[in-house]
Amino acid sequence: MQTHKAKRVEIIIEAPMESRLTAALEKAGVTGFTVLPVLGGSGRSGRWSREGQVGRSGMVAVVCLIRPERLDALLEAAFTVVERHIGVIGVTDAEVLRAERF
Amino acid sequence: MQTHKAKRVEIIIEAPMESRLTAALEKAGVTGFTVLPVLGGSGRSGRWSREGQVGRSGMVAVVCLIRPERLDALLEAAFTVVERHIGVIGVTDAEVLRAERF
Amino acid sequence: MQTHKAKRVEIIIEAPMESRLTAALEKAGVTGFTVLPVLGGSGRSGRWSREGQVGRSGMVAVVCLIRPERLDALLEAAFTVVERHIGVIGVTDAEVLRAERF
Amino acid sequence: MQDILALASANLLTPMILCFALGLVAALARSELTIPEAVAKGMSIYLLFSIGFKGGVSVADHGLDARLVAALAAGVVLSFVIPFAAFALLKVMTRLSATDAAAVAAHYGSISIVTFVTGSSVLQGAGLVAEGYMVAVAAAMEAPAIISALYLASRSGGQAEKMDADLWREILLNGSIVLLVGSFLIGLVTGEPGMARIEAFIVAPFQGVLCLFLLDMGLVAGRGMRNAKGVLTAGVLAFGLLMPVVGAGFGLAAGMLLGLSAGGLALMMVLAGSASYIAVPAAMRVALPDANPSIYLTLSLGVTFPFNLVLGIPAWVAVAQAVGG
Amino acid sequence: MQDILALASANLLTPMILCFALGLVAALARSELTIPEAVAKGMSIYLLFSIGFKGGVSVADHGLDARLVAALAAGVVLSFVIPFAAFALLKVMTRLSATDAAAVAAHYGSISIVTFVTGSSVLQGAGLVAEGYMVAVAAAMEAPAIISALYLASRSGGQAEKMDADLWREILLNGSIVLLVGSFLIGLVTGEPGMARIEAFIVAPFQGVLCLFLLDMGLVAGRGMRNAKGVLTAGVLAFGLLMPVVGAGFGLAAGMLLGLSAGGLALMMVLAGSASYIAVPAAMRVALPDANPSIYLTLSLGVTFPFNLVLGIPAWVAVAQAVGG
Amino acid sequence: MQDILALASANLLTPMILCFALGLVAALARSELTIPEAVAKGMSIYLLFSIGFKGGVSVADHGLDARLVAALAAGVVLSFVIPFAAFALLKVMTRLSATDAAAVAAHYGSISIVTFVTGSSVLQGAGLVAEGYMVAVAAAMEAPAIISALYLASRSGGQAEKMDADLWREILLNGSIVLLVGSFLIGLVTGEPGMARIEAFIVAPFQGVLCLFLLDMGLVAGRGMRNAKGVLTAGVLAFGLLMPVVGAGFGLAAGMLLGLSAGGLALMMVLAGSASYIAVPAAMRVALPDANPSIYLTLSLGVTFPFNLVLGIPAWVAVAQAVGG
Ligand SMILES: Nc1ncnc2c1ncn2[C@@H]1O[C@H](COP(=O)(O)O)[C@@H](O)[C@H]1O
Ligand SMILES: Nc1ncnc2c1ncn2[C@@H]1O[C@H](COP(=O)(O)O)[C@@H](O)[C@H]1O
Ligand SMILES: Nc1ncnc2c1ncn2[C@@H]1O[C@H](COP(=O)(O)O)[C@@H](O)[C@H]1O
Ligand code: NA
Ligand code: NA
Ligand code: NA
Repeated sequence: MQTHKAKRVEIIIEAPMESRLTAALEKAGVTGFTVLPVLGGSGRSGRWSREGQVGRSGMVAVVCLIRPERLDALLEAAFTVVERHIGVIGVTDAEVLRAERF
Repeated sequence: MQTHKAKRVEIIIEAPMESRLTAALEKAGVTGFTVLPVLGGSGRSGRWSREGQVGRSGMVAVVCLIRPERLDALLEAAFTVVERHIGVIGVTDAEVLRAERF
Repeated sequence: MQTHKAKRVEIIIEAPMESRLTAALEKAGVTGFTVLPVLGGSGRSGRWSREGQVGRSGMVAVVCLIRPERLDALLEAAFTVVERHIGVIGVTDAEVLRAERF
Repeated sequence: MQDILALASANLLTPMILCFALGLVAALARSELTIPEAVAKGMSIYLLFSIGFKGGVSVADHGLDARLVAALAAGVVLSFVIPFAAFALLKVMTRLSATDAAAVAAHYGSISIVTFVTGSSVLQGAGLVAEGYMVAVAAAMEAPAIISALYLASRSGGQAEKMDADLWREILLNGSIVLLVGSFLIGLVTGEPGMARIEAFIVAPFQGVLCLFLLDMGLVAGRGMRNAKGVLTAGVLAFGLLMPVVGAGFGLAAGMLLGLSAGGLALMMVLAGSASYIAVPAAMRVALPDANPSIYLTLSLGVTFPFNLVLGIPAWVAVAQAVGG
Repeated sequence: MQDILALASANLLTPMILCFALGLVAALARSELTIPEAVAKGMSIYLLFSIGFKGGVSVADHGLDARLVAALAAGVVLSFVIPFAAFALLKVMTRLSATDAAAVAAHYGSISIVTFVTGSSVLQGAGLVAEGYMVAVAAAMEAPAIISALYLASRSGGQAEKMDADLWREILLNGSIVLLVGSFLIGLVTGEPGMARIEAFIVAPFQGVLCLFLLDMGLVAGRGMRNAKGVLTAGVLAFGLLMPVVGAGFGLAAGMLLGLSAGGLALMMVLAGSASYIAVPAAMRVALPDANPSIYLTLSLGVTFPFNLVLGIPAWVAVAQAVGG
Repeated sequence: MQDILALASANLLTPMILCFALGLVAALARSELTIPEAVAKGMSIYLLFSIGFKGGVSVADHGLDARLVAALAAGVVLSFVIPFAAFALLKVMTRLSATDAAAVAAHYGSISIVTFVTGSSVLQGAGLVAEGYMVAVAAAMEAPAIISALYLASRSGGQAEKMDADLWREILLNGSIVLLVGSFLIGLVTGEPGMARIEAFIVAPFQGVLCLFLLDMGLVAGRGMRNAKGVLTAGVLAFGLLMPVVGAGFGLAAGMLLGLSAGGLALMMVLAGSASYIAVPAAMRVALPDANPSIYLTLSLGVTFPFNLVLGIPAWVAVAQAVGG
């Protein structure tokens, strides 16, 4: 089938920052994203798991498929939010069907 | 380690369509897939989150690793199911261990 | 923005093996990973879903972003754990911001 | 009229309605208060199980009423017929596309089980007893409306997916139908001795659980309202307030034909006047994917559900008392 | 015999058994009814806590029985020994590989705590009182069978992973052992005054929660049956029906040697005759990954659990009443 | 003193404290026992709703006390002031950075609602009755401390994010404030008749639910301790044990000025002496991201919470009884 080049960006971020991140993405013109739950992880700030938490906490993963030419705008927007917070941003080459959606 | 070329397909689809999608995948000869929960997202049909729902609803992400030569069959099968529904399909180049499994 | 080459490794594994896998990753010098929940899936050992289980069971997905030169060490470590168990390992090329973190 | 107002204000100041209001206000103010999905689903399972079981025990106690079958049939007919009335009203009052109108119509032909549960609890507060088999009638009214709606959509050129066996199974064996009918039968078989064993669990805490559940319903309805800006034109809104009255009218007629008690009459009005927001939306996503879910969810959950909770139920109870046995 | 049948039919028509049946039927009919995982786990924590606490309070009331230690030792021995009997039977009755047979054997040496909980509740209905420390015996019987099974597997050339410290900790400190033993000790320490504080929570709603939990067990068992087509040969099925009787026989012998009361005797049979489906499967995935989980899960959850629920428990109770004190 | 010890040991052997201890031990021994997040959140919603509602009903019963407003104001002032004391102590006792010290100070100015709930339940056991509006005071004390902490951090050159409208809304409308205040108002409006409807749900099972909830708190605190090796220097640890006493002292002074009853006095000490671990940590992650969460979580959840549960609460109750009405 006909596919189109795109980028897949995956941002892992603290749950209390989720709404700030998605607001920044929307402002940067990102047309779509999906939020996935995260059970736990490990990084420079150590190991954590959802079981070691009370209240609203932990992290989420935000996945965006976007046109390659929009990548930079997205990364700028995302980076401003995550800059001082723990978390990671990874980018992969991807292909999508129905390019008109992105 | 020895790795083999593969494709990673990620399909985000409404939960009530999940069983139809996986049935179509199985019919198209897809030998394996994994279903991940989704907390929320945004797209052409607006923002939604699991918290704004009653009953069985929301979306799921279905991830398949397959041999490159089977990609087209998979995309045809998946597309027939998602065509008229909201959701996205993204494809990435990948590599897998143990090619005999795919 | 400035990005750096990395590898994204995704390991889908039985939940009772999770702590063994992450211990092996840490031993192999992997500096970060994220664990995502899995709802169900299908593979050589058949179809399963979280709903068909009692007790702690099912599978999880472990995602690691690492420098390309560390991939082999990671795969060796992961493979030792998953070898005799059901599950899959997929690797994708990726790019990350803030290379000093990986 | 005065009676209705007195009952409405008595009803308004119950913990249940106030919990719903709390949830609504919290969501509109964008509080992060949430009830975990699993807990909300657990509470709904509890409420369905409890109401079904109590219905079954009550039928076991009073003997099988000859009207049970007639009431079931009436419920099925109401569920088939009401969507046509809703569709006609929508065509007159709104500019919704045929597909959207058909999808909305399906919701109003089907029922809201939480409205039914709340209605039962208001009845109890008013000292009325309804026929135990009304829970079976509720189950029978869930699905038929879907067929009418798909017929309406395809007649108007809408693209309904063909109803495959899977979809039928999903609709007819959806969780709430199975749980209601199943627990009704269990109550019927085990009767009072069964009730004695589990009464402390399913009777005493019932109203308290309903409070927390309505808190969650308020949160969900409020979030829906927030996300649905622009969806609700004045016409659509007016439909959401008028249609429950029309539906309750159908229910009243059917209930009087059946010769139900005042309690049963009130519940029949509650059922016919309520709109689904669980079973039908899921079915519509599969069968009428082009219909806009924001419209039908906002209408049924954000307009009709609160209307019924606050004004509808006390009104129907008052009417039933005035008219019925 | 007549007594057994009378008790079985009385038992069959309790809300508990009917809830299990409802779940089974719903799953086999592929209804989408589900109980969220978190809610099911929450209910199991409630049931374990409640039964452990009540056991502890009962020991606190009646004073520490000298037979407690003997009963614990007997439980450990049974759990070690029964897998050998199960393995021998499997070799005779089925064509399972040594690894699969060893994994199945581990399940039957260990216990099903839900079967135990249901058994306690049936005892209570029959007016029997068991020794409070039977919950400690239940905890003691969870793990030893795993060791026997790994021995059997490696003796037959199967590839058992070596038992590392982590695995030992996981098995011995698994959730249900910790919760049972912990709440037993809490009950023992706080006694009647502690009970007075939390009785309304852990006693009154117990049977109702058990109903909903068994509904979920029925759903899970039914889904397991559906996914396991082809796994169950006639021989394997026969084993799943025979082995609980054999196990209960071991339990009866041990209980009589210990001089337990009729209630304690019945519970000892229930424990020995039941098969694990939580702790042991997880341990087997780690320690015997080559064993096919469909076989042991289907057998223990889809065959032996329903058998015990419907026929086993009432039979063991009747036998215990005939034989015991 | 003897009274305090007697009360402490009576308190120590309640099912509640023992459940907390069980969770702590299980987590430290790395048992895989866990309570699903959704269930724990469900229980906390239940506890908050119940305590808020009971407070409201009690105010409805006794009439609006003129001291309500004064008590609210006192709570707000305490929450503003205590962080300054905490910050000064931290500077003297530890080597934490200004940012870390400010973040910790915020937690101690705010409150732990579970400590408050447990305190209420201990009061009840001791036959004391507190002013119903203390739950409103609890809600009022959640947020002000955050402002003081951000002021402290920025004064010391720390990089506090600017407090945008979103953050304000998140803090002031966080789940527990909304639920406490909301259910308090619902209790106030519906009074005894409302209570009669839902008493079986919110009163009888309360202590039992609290037990299971504290089991989870023990598990979480224990896991936090395990992950926090190296974070706790002797100075930091000493602060975590001293600060609740200092805070309770502030509470005692405020309560005596207000002329609260002995019960109210005890609760004021409990509030002022407790440290937040839900609302404040989330706010700190947003507003002071450079502060190390391990420090403030370990202190508040792993040191001060258990201290208050085991020693603090009984001590404050004894002091309040000695000093108060
Ligand atoms: N290399 C990585 N690969 C995948 N996830 C990571 C990685 N590094 C960090 N994370 C995730 O981001 C969280 C915070 O990371 P950090 O800021 O390094 O403490 C971790 O708990 C992980 O969930
Ligand atoms: N560009 C995208 N990247 C990632 N997920 C997307 C994207 N677009 C849509 N989605 C997901 O698909 C759902 C439906 O999208 P849509 O059909 O555009 O409304 C959204 O709620 C998202 O969860
Ligand atoms: N090709 C695949 N793509 C994605 N996930 C897979 C694939 N194969 C297996 N899996 C996942 O791994 C689990 C075990 O696979 P298996 O060992 O093949 O039975 C499945 O239940 C899936 O969740
Ligand atoms: Na209706
Ligand atoms: Na056994
Ligand atoms: Na404080």
